[in-house]
Amino acid sequence: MTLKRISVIITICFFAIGLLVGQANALEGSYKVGAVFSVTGRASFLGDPEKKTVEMLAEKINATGGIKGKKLELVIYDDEGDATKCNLAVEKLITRDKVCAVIGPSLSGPSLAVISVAEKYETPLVSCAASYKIVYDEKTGKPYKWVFKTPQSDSMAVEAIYTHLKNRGINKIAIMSVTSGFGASGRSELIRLAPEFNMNIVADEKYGPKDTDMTAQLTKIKGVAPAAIVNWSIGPTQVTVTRNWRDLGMAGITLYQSHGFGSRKNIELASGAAEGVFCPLGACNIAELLPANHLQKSVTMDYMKNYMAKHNEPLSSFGGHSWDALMLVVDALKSVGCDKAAIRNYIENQKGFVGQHGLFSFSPDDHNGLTKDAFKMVIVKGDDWALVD
Amino acid sequence: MLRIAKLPIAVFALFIIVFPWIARQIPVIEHYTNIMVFVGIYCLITIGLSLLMGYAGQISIGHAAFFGIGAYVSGILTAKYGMNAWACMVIGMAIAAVVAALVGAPSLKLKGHYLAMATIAFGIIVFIIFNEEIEWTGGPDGMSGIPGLSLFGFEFNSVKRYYYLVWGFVLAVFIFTVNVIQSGTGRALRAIHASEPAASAMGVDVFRFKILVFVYSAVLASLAGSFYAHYLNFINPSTFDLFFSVKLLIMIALGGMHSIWGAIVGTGLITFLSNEWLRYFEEFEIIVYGAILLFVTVLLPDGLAGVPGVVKGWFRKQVSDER
Amino acid sequence: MSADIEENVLELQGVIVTFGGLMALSDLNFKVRRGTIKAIIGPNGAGKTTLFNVITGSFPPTEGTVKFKGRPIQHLKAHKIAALGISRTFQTVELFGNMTVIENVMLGCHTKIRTSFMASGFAVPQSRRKEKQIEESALKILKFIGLADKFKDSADSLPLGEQKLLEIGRALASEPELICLDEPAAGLNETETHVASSLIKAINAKGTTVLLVEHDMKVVMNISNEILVLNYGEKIAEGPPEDVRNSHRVIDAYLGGVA
Amino acid sequence: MEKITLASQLLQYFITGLTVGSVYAMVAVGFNIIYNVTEIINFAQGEFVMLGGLIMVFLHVAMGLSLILAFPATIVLVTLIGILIDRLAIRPIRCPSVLTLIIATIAVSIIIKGTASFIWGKNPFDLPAFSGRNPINILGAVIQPQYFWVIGFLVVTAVALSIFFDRTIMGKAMSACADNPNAASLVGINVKQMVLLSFALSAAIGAVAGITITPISLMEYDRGAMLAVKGFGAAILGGLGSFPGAILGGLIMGSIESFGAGLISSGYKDAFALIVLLVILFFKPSGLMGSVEISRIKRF
Repeated sequence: MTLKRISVIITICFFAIGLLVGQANALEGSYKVGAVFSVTGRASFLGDPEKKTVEMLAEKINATGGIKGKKLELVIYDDEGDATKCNLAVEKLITRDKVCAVIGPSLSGPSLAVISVAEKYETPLVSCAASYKIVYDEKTGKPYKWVFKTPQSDSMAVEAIYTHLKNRGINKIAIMSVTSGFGASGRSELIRLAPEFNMNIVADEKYGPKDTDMTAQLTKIKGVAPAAIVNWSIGPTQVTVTRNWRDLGMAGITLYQSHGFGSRKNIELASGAAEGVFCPLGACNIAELLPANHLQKSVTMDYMKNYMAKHNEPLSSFGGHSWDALMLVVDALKSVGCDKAAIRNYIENQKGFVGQHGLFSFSPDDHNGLTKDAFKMVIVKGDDWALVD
Repeated sequence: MLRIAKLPIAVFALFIIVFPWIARQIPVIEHYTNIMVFVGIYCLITIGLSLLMGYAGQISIGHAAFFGIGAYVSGILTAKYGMNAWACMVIGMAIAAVVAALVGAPSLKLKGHYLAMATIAFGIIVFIIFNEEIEWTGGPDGMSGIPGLSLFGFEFNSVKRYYYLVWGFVLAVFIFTVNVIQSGTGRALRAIHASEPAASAMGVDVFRFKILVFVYSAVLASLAGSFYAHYLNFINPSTFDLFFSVKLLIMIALGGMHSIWGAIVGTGLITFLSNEWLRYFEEFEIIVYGAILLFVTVLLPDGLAGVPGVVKGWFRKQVSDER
Repeated sequence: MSADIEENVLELQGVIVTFGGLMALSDLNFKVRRGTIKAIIGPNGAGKTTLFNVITGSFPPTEGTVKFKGRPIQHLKAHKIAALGISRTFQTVELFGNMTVIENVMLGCHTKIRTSFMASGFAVPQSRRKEKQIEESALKILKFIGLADKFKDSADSLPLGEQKLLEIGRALASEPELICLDEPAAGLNETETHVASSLIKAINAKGTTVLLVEHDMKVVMNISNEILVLNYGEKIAEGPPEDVRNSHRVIDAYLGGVA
Repeated sequence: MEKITLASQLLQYFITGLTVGSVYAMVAVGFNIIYNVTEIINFAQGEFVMLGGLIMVFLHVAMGLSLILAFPATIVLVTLIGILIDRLAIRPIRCPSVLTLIIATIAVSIIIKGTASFIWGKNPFDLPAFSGRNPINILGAVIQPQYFWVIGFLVVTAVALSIFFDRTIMGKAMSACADNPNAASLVGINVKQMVLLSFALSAAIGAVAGITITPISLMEYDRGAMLAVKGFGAAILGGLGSFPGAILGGLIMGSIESFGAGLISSGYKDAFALIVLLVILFFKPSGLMGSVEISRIKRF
């Protein structure tokens, strides 16, 4: 009976605590920036490095005097990759935490789910997700007014891969993709752009994000004997694909991975199987390989060193997207302060901003600001990347 | 008698009506109104599920599929074909009803774990269809551009307006369901739960009632799905995955299987816990969530709806102690 | 022929039930006359409950026909048979423990008065009237079985004797022409047994035909007009109590079982 | 590069299906052990697989323990976790309904997943294959040596379990509990101890599955749930409570996925397996090898 009694009291307390905790404790004289990442859940491989990156950046900014003397205060929420949660989080950031701008979310789905919120409350939102739909309103044919994004669109990665294939004289290809937003978006771009590059897709295979083996799909591809395979996935499945591809003795069919492969961790996990795999990567993944006079050399080297020193894990490309998003906002705050409309205008007119994934030049018609030059083709050699020209 | 008194319903309705006003007075909880919209949407599903699971005793771990059917029918027909949103809502409910009848007819002959697995399988299959039929559903990336709701020129375009719209429906559905429970139908359902052979020997067409209540709960889930789609203006398949079905199950079990009130309390608690109150635990959120769940199941097997009974129990005990 | 139908409420012809090769009932033929109390007795495992299950439609017989008022019913589902006018109780009490005493009886009225799902949901006046009507007739039955003062209690909370009575009351609620009672006196003490047997007589007196499975010979001999004896699924005797009492085969079956 | 023949392709699908199916089968066997004694479907079963993989990685790769030592050590650790679950989550529930118990196991799986993500982070981990990664070519189909380990361990598990249940007192006591717990406790069997043992055993089998599959597919903190669902499907397909059924169910599910992906549509491969499951249930409501009688006795 007593146990039951305690439990009842505790349950009631939960309701009470829920009402009281988390007082909005706005620091006087600080700039508040909201962030929503998929820190846990199915897309934690995105949200985790993104969160670590922005926290690291905020720490550094505040340690070196803040933004024009004011502190940068980050309010980070976790959407767990869920559209509903993301919608609630962004609404809360804007209405309760009263942030100047929002960065994130990590995934395309949740990003699309909060466009209407950003537009409704007229708050700038810099998404860290790739889909072009985030910055393209099908009704008007122009970007949404308040929404930007930093990652390269999948079409740029596809163009980079197709260009490379074309230069090698390959046009008979097979594609593979994971059945998540990332894979599906890449797949649709691969199919959409194929005619433009004269690519003949002879097999179109899929697998689930938690699948343990892709031998069946690869065997089918082996049966139609294409000259190259383009695989579009993130997480452990891309490593499994690489290993299965090697095991099945398919090294004669060149394997192209998407930019999702952009972490040395993947080469390590493939334990030798990734040798000779091509993939398009943004500058921040290959900082050491960049020539010394490259515009992004110093920012990317800086980021890489700091991140690896602090977290003792290889850099992934995703942290770079949140780096770009936060620094774009910080840059705007420096110039115009916490004025939502001014921040929006500032970012829209930003030209030649040196980021982790490229040089950003926005315009009223382009809220992504990158071109396909943002990707460099690399090949796996030993346990590292090597630039391909 | 199982009479749900009118007073609690009136108090509940009053609470719902004044909630946005209270929330606005306290800045810390101002955004709670927004969360309450989702609580309302989920309540539509859990009220129906409570009738199915708590009263008729038929488990379903596949209702996310019906939620999704409502959302996608509304989404596709309004965004792609520009049809009237309210008409689409009804079409969605009709489709959900047909699917529920087709799936329920063979499935509801199964018992216990077998029924659970059959509903899980159905839910996953529908989820895969949402993912794969990209031309219709937009695939894993989802579909955006779903318009908001409006009625005779009145637009439900603010949180508060949508709140009242959704909760108006919740109250209506709640009262309807309570009426059903208090009628012969409710008795028949509880009889099926207690003993199928006895119920059928008393002339209850067990199979018909099971399907009836399965269809009813599916229709409500579909309605909820339509509201969800029009509120978020966006849907993607991951909202309708197996884990959402499990979450619905948790809401009902936590609130208390044998009471419609339990469904509402459980839905509110889980929605607030997972969207708001546990945020402060950050990395540990999921562990705390699991711990609370385990804690409640271990100590309150009847769920939160059992709490008043427990409280009454103390008083009785105290009285008898004093004697 | 028509007189026969009038005369016999229930008629079984060549009923065979097998469970995976095991013969539970073999070629059973018997009739139940209108307005009588017929008892079925036999040692454990004789197939009495199986017989009840076949009559009330829990499962169909492997072969043979069951006729109720001249109409074959062996292919019908249990709830259809209930609607035709056969009602039953269970050997192990199968009350709806999650409901109150009166609700149990009210459920019994299910075949008589129904409201549609929609009508009850919208609480249309007609459905409320029906509900009132059901409540009244349920209370009448509770008075008849002597449980009126406990109508609000949970069915689970009753002592076994009253649970058995309540089960009979629930079976009566559908106003059946034939009521099948499966060991109504099992587990009851002497007083309770007495109450139960007077109740059965009273039911019969109102014109309801009673089919009864019972182990308590005193009850059986006391109240039944006719007795059917089963052993290993076979009919070994049938007739008025005094005839059966003196049948050698019956004595053998019972004593043989003991010895 | 030469083209692969259809026959070789089919063989490849079959072997892949068997391997993936073996893992499902092991999870399904784990479900059955607990179900038979307690009527609970332990939805934390998939977490045992995940823990098996990750603890093995920790002991073998991070701590540098040899395979021979790390393997049993991992099994012992996961078994201990299984025992803890019974003691901390299942036994304290008073007058449990089946649904309460199911929710409790879901809660446990959430806690384990959260703790694992805290300990190991969210990245996947690799384990060296037991006997190298040089694929073997059989009639044009290419097979990783690890596949044989997976299938082999399923066979070992099956044989060990049948010896345990048929030949040992403890095993027979457990089977008795499964048939009728009341009667079992009347003849002096400690039912609580048997419940504990069932959790320990199925945790151990889950660990074996996790250890053997990790070299093929890597392992990360949230892999458990999907494996649990597939394993549950396999157990239901074979008939709850039947060990041969569980193994058959697992292998069928794995094969359908593999053949479905190879021959029809890889996007719908999971749906094929589930549709077959549904069709079988509709015609045989107690699964392929499940007994109607047993499913009547069980409460749920």
